[in-house]
Amino acid sequence: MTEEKQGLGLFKSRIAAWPSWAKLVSVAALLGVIVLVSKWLILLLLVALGLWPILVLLGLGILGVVSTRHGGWPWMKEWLGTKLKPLVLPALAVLAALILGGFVIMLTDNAAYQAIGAGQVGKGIGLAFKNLVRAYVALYQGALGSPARILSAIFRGAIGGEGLKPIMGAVRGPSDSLVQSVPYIFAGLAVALGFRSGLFNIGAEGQIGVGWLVSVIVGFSFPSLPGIILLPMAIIAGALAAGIWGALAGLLKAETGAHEVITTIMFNYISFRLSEWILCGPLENVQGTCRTKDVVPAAYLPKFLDHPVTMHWGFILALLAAAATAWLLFKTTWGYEMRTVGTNPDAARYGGMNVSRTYVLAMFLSGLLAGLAGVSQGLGLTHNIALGFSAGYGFDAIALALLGKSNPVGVVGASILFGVLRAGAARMQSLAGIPTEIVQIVQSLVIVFIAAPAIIKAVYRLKDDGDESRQTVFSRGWGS
Amino acid sequence: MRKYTLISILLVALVLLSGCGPALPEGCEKGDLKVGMVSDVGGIDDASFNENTWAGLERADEELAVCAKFIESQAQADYEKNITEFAEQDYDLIITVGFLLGDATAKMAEQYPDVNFGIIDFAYDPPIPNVAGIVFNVDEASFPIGYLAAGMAVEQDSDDPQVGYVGGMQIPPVEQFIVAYEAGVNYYNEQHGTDVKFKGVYVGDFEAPDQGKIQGNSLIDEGADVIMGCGGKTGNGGLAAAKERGKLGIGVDVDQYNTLPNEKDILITSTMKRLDNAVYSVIESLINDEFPGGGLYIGALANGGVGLAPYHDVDVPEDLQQEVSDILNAVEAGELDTGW
Amino acid sequence: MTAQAQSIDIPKATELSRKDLVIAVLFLILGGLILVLGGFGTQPGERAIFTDQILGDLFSLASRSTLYTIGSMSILIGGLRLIRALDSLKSVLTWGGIFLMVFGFLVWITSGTKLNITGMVQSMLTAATPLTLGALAGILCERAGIINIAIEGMMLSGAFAAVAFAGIFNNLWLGLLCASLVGGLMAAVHAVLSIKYKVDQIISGTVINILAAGATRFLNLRLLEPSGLSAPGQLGAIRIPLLADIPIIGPILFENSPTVFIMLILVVVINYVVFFTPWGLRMRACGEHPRAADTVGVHVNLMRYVSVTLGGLIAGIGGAYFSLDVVGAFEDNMTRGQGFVALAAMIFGNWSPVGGFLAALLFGFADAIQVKMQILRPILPFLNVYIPHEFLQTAPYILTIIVVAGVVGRSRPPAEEGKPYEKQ
Amino acid sequence: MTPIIEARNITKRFPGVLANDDVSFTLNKGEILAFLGENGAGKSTLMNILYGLYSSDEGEVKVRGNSVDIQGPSDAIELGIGMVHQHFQLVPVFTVAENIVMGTEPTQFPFSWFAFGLSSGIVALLSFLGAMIGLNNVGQWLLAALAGGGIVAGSYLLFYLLGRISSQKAGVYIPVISAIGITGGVVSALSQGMPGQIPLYIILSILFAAASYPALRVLATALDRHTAARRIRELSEQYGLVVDPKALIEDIPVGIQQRVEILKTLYREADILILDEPTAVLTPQETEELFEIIQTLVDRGKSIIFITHKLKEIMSFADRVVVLRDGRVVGETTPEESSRGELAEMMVGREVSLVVDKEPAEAKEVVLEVEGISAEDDRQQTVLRDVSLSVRYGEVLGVAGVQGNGQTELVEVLTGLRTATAGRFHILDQEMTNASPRRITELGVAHVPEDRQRVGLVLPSPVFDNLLLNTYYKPPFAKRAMLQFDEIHAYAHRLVEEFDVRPPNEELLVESLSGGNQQKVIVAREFSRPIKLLIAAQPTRGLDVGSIEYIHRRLIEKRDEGTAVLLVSVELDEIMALSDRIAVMYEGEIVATVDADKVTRRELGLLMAGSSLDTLKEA
Repeated sequence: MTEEKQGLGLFKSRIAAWPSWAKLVSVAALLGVIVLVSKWLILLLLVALGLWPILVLLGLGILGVVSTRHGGWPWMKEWLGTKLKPLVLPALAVLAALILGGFVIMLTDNAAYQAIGAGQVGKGIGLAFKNLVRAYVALYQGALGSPARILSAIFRGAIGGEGLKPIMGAVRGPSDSLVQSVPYIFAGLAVALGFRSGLFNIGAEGQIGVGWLVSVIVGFSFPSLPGIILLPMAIIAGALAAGIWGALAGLLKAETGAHEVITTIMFNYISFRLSEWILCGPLENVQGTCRTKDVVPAAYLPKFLDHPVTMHWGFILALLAAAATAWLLFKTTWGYEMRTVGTNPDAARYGGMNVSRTYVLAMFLSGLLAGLAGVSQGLGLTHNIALGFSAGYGFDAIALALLGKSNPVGVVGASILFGVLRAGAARMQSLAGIPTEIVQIVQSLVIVFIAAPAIIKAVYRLKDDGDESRQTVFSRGWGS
Repeated sequence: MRKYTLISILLVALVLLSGCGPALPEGCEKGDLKVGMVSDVGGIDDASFNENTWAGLERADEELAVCAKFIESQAQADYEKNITEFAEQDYDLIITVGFLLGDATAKMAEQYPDVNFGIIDFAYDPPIPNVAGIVFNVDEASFPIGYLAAGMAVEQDSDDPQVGYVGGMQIPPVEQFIVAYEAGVNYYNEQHGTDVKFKGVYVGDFEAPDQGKIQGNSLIDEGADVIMGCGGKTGNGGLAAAKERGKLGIGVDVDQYNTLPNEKDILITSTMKRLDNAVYSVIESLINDEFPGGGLYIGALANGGVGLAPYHDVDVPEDLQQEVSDILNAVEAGELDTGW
Repeated sequence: MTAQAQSIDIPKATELSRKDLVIAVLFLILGGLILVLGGFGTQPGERAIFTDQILGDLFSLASRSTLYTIGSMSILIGGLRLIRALDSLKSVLTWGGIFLMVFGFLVWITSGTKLNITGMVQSMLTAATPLTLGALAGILCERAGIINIAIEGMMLSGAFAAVAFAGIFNNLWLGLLCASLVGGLMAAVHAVLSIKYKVDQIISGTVINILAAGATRFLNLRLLEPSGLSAPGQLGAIRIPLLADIPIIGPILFENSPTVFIMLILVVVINYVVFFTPWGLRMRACGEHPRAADTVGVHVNLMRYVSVTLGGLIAGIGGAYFSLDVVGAFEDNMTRGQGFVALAAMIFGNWSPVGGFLAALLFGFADAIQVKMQILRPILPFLNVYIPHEFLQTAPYILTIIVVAGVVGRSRPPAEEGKPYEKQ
Repeated sequence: MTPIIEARNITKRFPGVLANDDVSFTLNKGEILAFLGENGAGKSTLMNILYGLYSSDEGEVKVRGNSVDIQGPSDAIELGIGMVHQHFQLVPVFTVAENIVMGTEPTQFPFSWFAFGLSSGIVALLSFLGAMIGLNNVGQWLLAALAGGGIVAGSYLLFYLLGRISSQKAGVYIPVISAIGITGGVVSALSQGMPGQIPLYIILSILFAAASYPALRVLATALDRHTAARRIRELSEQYGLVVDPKALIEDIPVGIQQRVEILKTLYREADILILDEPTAVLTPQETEELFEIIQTLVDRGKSIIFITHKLKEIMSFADRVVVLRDGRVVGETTPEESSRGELAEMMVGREVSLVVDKEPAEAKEVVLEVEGISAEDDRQQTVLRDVSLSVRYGEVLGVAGVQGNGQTELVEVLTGLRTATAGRFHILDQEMTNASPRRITELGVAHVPEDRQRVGLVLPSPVFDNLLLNTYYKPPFAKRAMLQFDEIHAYAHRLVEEFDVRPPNEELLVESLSGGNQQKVIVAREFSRPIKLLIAAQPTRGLDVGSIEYIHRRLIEKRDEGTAVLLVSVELDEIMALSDRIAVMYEGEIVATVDADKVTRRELGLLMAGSSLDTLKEA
């Protein structure tokens, strides 16, 4: 290895030579700077998200200019091909699901049927199509905002002197999408980690509730503690509690062979019932609200910007969790054990791994991640927990893990997609009157198309290049 | 090649979609009063709060210069977001349904002082200037109905008269019905020296008619003669059991004689909680610039916000009818304690 | 000749197995608890009266002495298990003990009042109906080798279709039929995904569940409710003349709603088909050893398609129970996870129709006792509180976990379940 | 005379492999035709084509002179072809009788007619009472139907007793009648309350008729277990194949299972029997019995194809031999015209010596000491009984025995993968009974597992992951629980080169490697640690000759380095070639431990069949 180190390598080796205190200080300083400017970074991110079509076109333009130096279109095609290849199938699956969802919307349009019933077939079809466009435009704008509005807001803010207020309003969509994606990321990671370890955790929903509840309890029980202690304490308590709740299912599987699909479903119901009791009973704050006390402000996950932008630190936590999960799975011996147990428990046993312990550990970590979803909701958004907190994140997480191929990066991408759908659904309902459940339909179709790529390939007449990664197999039968 | 074509089509479509700009049709006439409703997690078709509230909004939409829209909340974390959705679109009035939204409504009312809010089944202490609490003295109607039910139970089965209820979840708006109902039964016992027993079950779910029915049957097995179904669809299950077993039933919220075609002939009456009327009159008051911001709209016997549905197919003895209407008057006049 | 070698079986180690220990300790603890309940939870001279709605009081027991007897018997059984006495009667004693303890619990609840026992059995049967139908659906799928976690979704879509089509055709029985067909349709989707496209069967089942939950609510809001078809009416109870007049069992067995009758018939028919017909033999072979079935000319995948679809048809009827049978209307998510409990019943019943039915009855019982406790409101001694009903409502789920964990006996799933069959 | 089977130019391609390349052969009536070839020579593929499990890409098959297209096993069965597969195609939880009759079951009419009469009764009454009289109470219909059903059932029974309808015919007629009736009945029942929608009724009628006939057909046929058992007993007597029809397959030994397989083909009246490696799981004595059975079959006019890679069987037994190599026919001969050596050369394509050169072992101190170990299998049957043995440094102890006599469990107990129910064992003087696999491995024990794909490898993982399966947590591969990928890749790369894993790329997924190279990955992993004891179970099963030679050489190298080796194999030749001492297992016990150079194949065979040393000496 005598080759000269260059660029980043050189940089790395220089840093490695620093004394450890210098590393610590510089890392701390870097973190400090990031925290200080985080408000602006986040705003930039949201604006970029809102303006993404423009940015993509801009990027393509730049690429086109660059490509002229490398031989033009063929080079650009190849470059795009290699970069976009892993995205093709998921993108097509989402597209197909949206198109099918569109058909569902059109086919269930009462107004259109009335028009057709009145003999105006053409008008009916036109109406259905018009309503569909309206619904999808509302969905898009509710989720990602309108670029025109963002641009005008920037203009008004910068030149018109109205400050940040108009921009805040304009990037509410992107912000909502990201905020909605936070619990998705955590829960998706939880399920993905389970998948990697050969476990199918359907219990994320219950674990979310447990994490949420416990973090809120901690958050209001120690009002005198400073935030720097209380916030981490609440987060960790919630995560641990959910982890233990999840580990119960792992323990049952390890000790008795009880299939985790059944036990986690049952644990879900148990946690729902118990939380009903606890919320309308012992922990009820004001008689008649079925809601706990509010967390003290010190334990809030801080928000970056002012209302109505609700982006909070949970999003950063979620990204960190994704990085940590990836690191754990692929860079550590624990992850090696989990992946081995997940693909072949017999070989894992043969290799001297403790399969039972790994199951418990994996379910613990899975529960912990799911719990963080609840924590981020509780400390970041609602600041308390009330009856009806369950939002189905735990079930959608299954789809996310599949869509992201159980890969943390993929899960984050898929979560943002789902966050977008969910954030847009409210606008779609309020403007076009389409029930939000269309999102659920689209989601299930996405899973179908991802899980059975043959369908997508047949529909789009893609070549079967046989590079599909093997799917994790869960169905090994129940019990024993 | 095909892939790239597809992807570029997708891209262009998205750009176009987003570029359609702010000129999104809202489906509202200009100048209309914009009223939004945010449901709780029960959804717009919960056969209860949300549905009845929406009925009021729809009526306002048809009869007044009002444009009404709703968003269903899917989770607790959605409440603030959904209220914001309406507030940012400059809605004039936002109705939030149910005590579960109490917190979110208060916070958002602070954020948007120019928007008017109305919240169902909740009252703030101290009041918030731009929020009107819409509450109901359901107990005023429930108490006489308890009395009536006890009377009918004695009528049906004088050896062992029993009155029962099938409840959804044990939450305050439901308890308000049931506590006064029980007090009414006890009042009957005091007045007539009878021993009408009172028992019931909470199913723990508002959307479990099958469980409601099984548990209603169970109540009837233990001797219940009159069943009050109280708690959305679960309560309806209890009424279905009463119908199947030839017992009598009592509806809630609206005159369920009209909403339950299968069970209508066994319904003595219904404890009406006219959410629709309340919402309608709150909207009306806003139009007339009389919005009770910072105050309460109280649905009571006096203003018809709560009440007894008319008797339909079940024969109620004349004297019992008379006693009930006497009690109604007494309660309205505040002479009787409803136990709530 | 070689058959003799099989009969040589070395006696097992004489140590107490962990399972035995757990059971023994449980018996001791529960026996003690029953004694405590008897001593402090009842009043001297109180009697528990069990009644029938037609015959009136059936029998009554002095609750305190009954509880004392049952408690000491449970402790005795636990002790016997601990010292490994009467080992040959082990399972009889265990099950007998469980029965006694449950009965003791009933006596305590009823102490000082009355309990309508026939009504309770009828509630059990009603509550067991969707569970049994779901379990039957599961059995048909899984015996043929396809895991069916989608019972919930099939039932929910069945529940929706029942109301929708009953409204459209204005005929409840056609609604029932269409519920079944739509359940079958969902199952067919599951079958195509997992057989043709070899999607992992649990994933494909999850898809069905999500799709059913979303689509039924979407269609309900968008089509059914606006069109006013959402309450077509209710399938009434059917009373079979004469037979229904038999005391006690008459009202339980012969005066029921149609789905209950269908369920009872199907339990018998499916049990017969699965275990006593050539078709059942081949179908089970597809789940146990598909290649063996293939080599004798059975079309494995065709068999699986048919089985899964049949399962869906039955699950659809289970769905119709919720909507047409109970209230005559569709509500969102009205199956509320009963499909998963059905799955547990199937496992508990060891993939046999009759077993599944018995397991479903057990779950029905757990539920019924929970309701009775809410109605009769026994007070816990010492703590002087009612047991919160939310706790009681967790009973079926805890029971399911205990069952799946194999504490009350292991079940043996079809060997090749969950694996797509490829002809090579 | 036309040959009973004539196959011409059969070609079958699998992705990347040409499994059969222009194969032609003929089979005459009453002949025993042997197919000889190594593993992977294409024998099984060819037979599966004949049996319809695969379809050939080219070529044609003639049966009894007629060109046929065999689409699936049912076609083959129709043509009188039966096949006994190498892996028995028997459902373990079914009885012998159920396994034999499955697919062509004898049936009877169920419930002594009552149920079907009942359904017909429901028919008639629902349609007439429901529609005509206009009863609107379902209960009344049902009661009436019950009564009517009784009458109809009675009349059917009467017909049956009078002998007017046979059981088989009734199984067809009655569903037809019932289907028509049920359709009418249900439709008329549905028509209550919605009169006049004729098209709907038509659709419904078609629907119900279409659905109810197959359903009723299934319902109308019950398994006739008596007839089945009787037929099986008859066949058993006829061919001398004794089985108990009511026994469960999982409870009977493999020899009997094979009889069941043969009975399966006979029950279907096959006159061409294909036996795929029938002797692989049999003791020499059971093999003898099998050959007697086959002789009986031939005497009764059956024609036999059998597949083997064992020369001895062919020489003693076949009428004609076809030798396959790499998917091609490389020769056709008769045992009389040819010698074992010639056949072996034809089969392998070069001269092979399966004798491994090795020095005699030097006995040193004991590494593994096993005392009275017992264990149960997964079904809680005791399959290992009181086994004692010891292995020393520098020697190979071979464990011989027919498959399924407890060797698998023995190895699992010794490597910590299975709990011993009694006894104990020491490795390097440390008690390791029921210790964890990790502890045992760390002591310097290597394990080449029997089932390499299920136990030894993580197939969807890359080679480097697999090379670290039991050392991943140790430095230098991991530091403080963090994997050191530089070290890992360097190490893996070195091993891949050293052990000649092809293709030499440690990033490849193991599942993409051939069987031989997969085994090399395991050997590389296990042999490149400092080990004291090597436990190798069936190390060469299913490998090509080259790989076998390679693995054998490596094993002996290890022994010569001073490692103690416990070799478990069902291949007698392998045991004899490699072992210094041989322990023979039968029914979970060690029946004898002998020195390798003081025992003959025949003696070993007898021991493997359960004889004791004493009886051997007497004989």
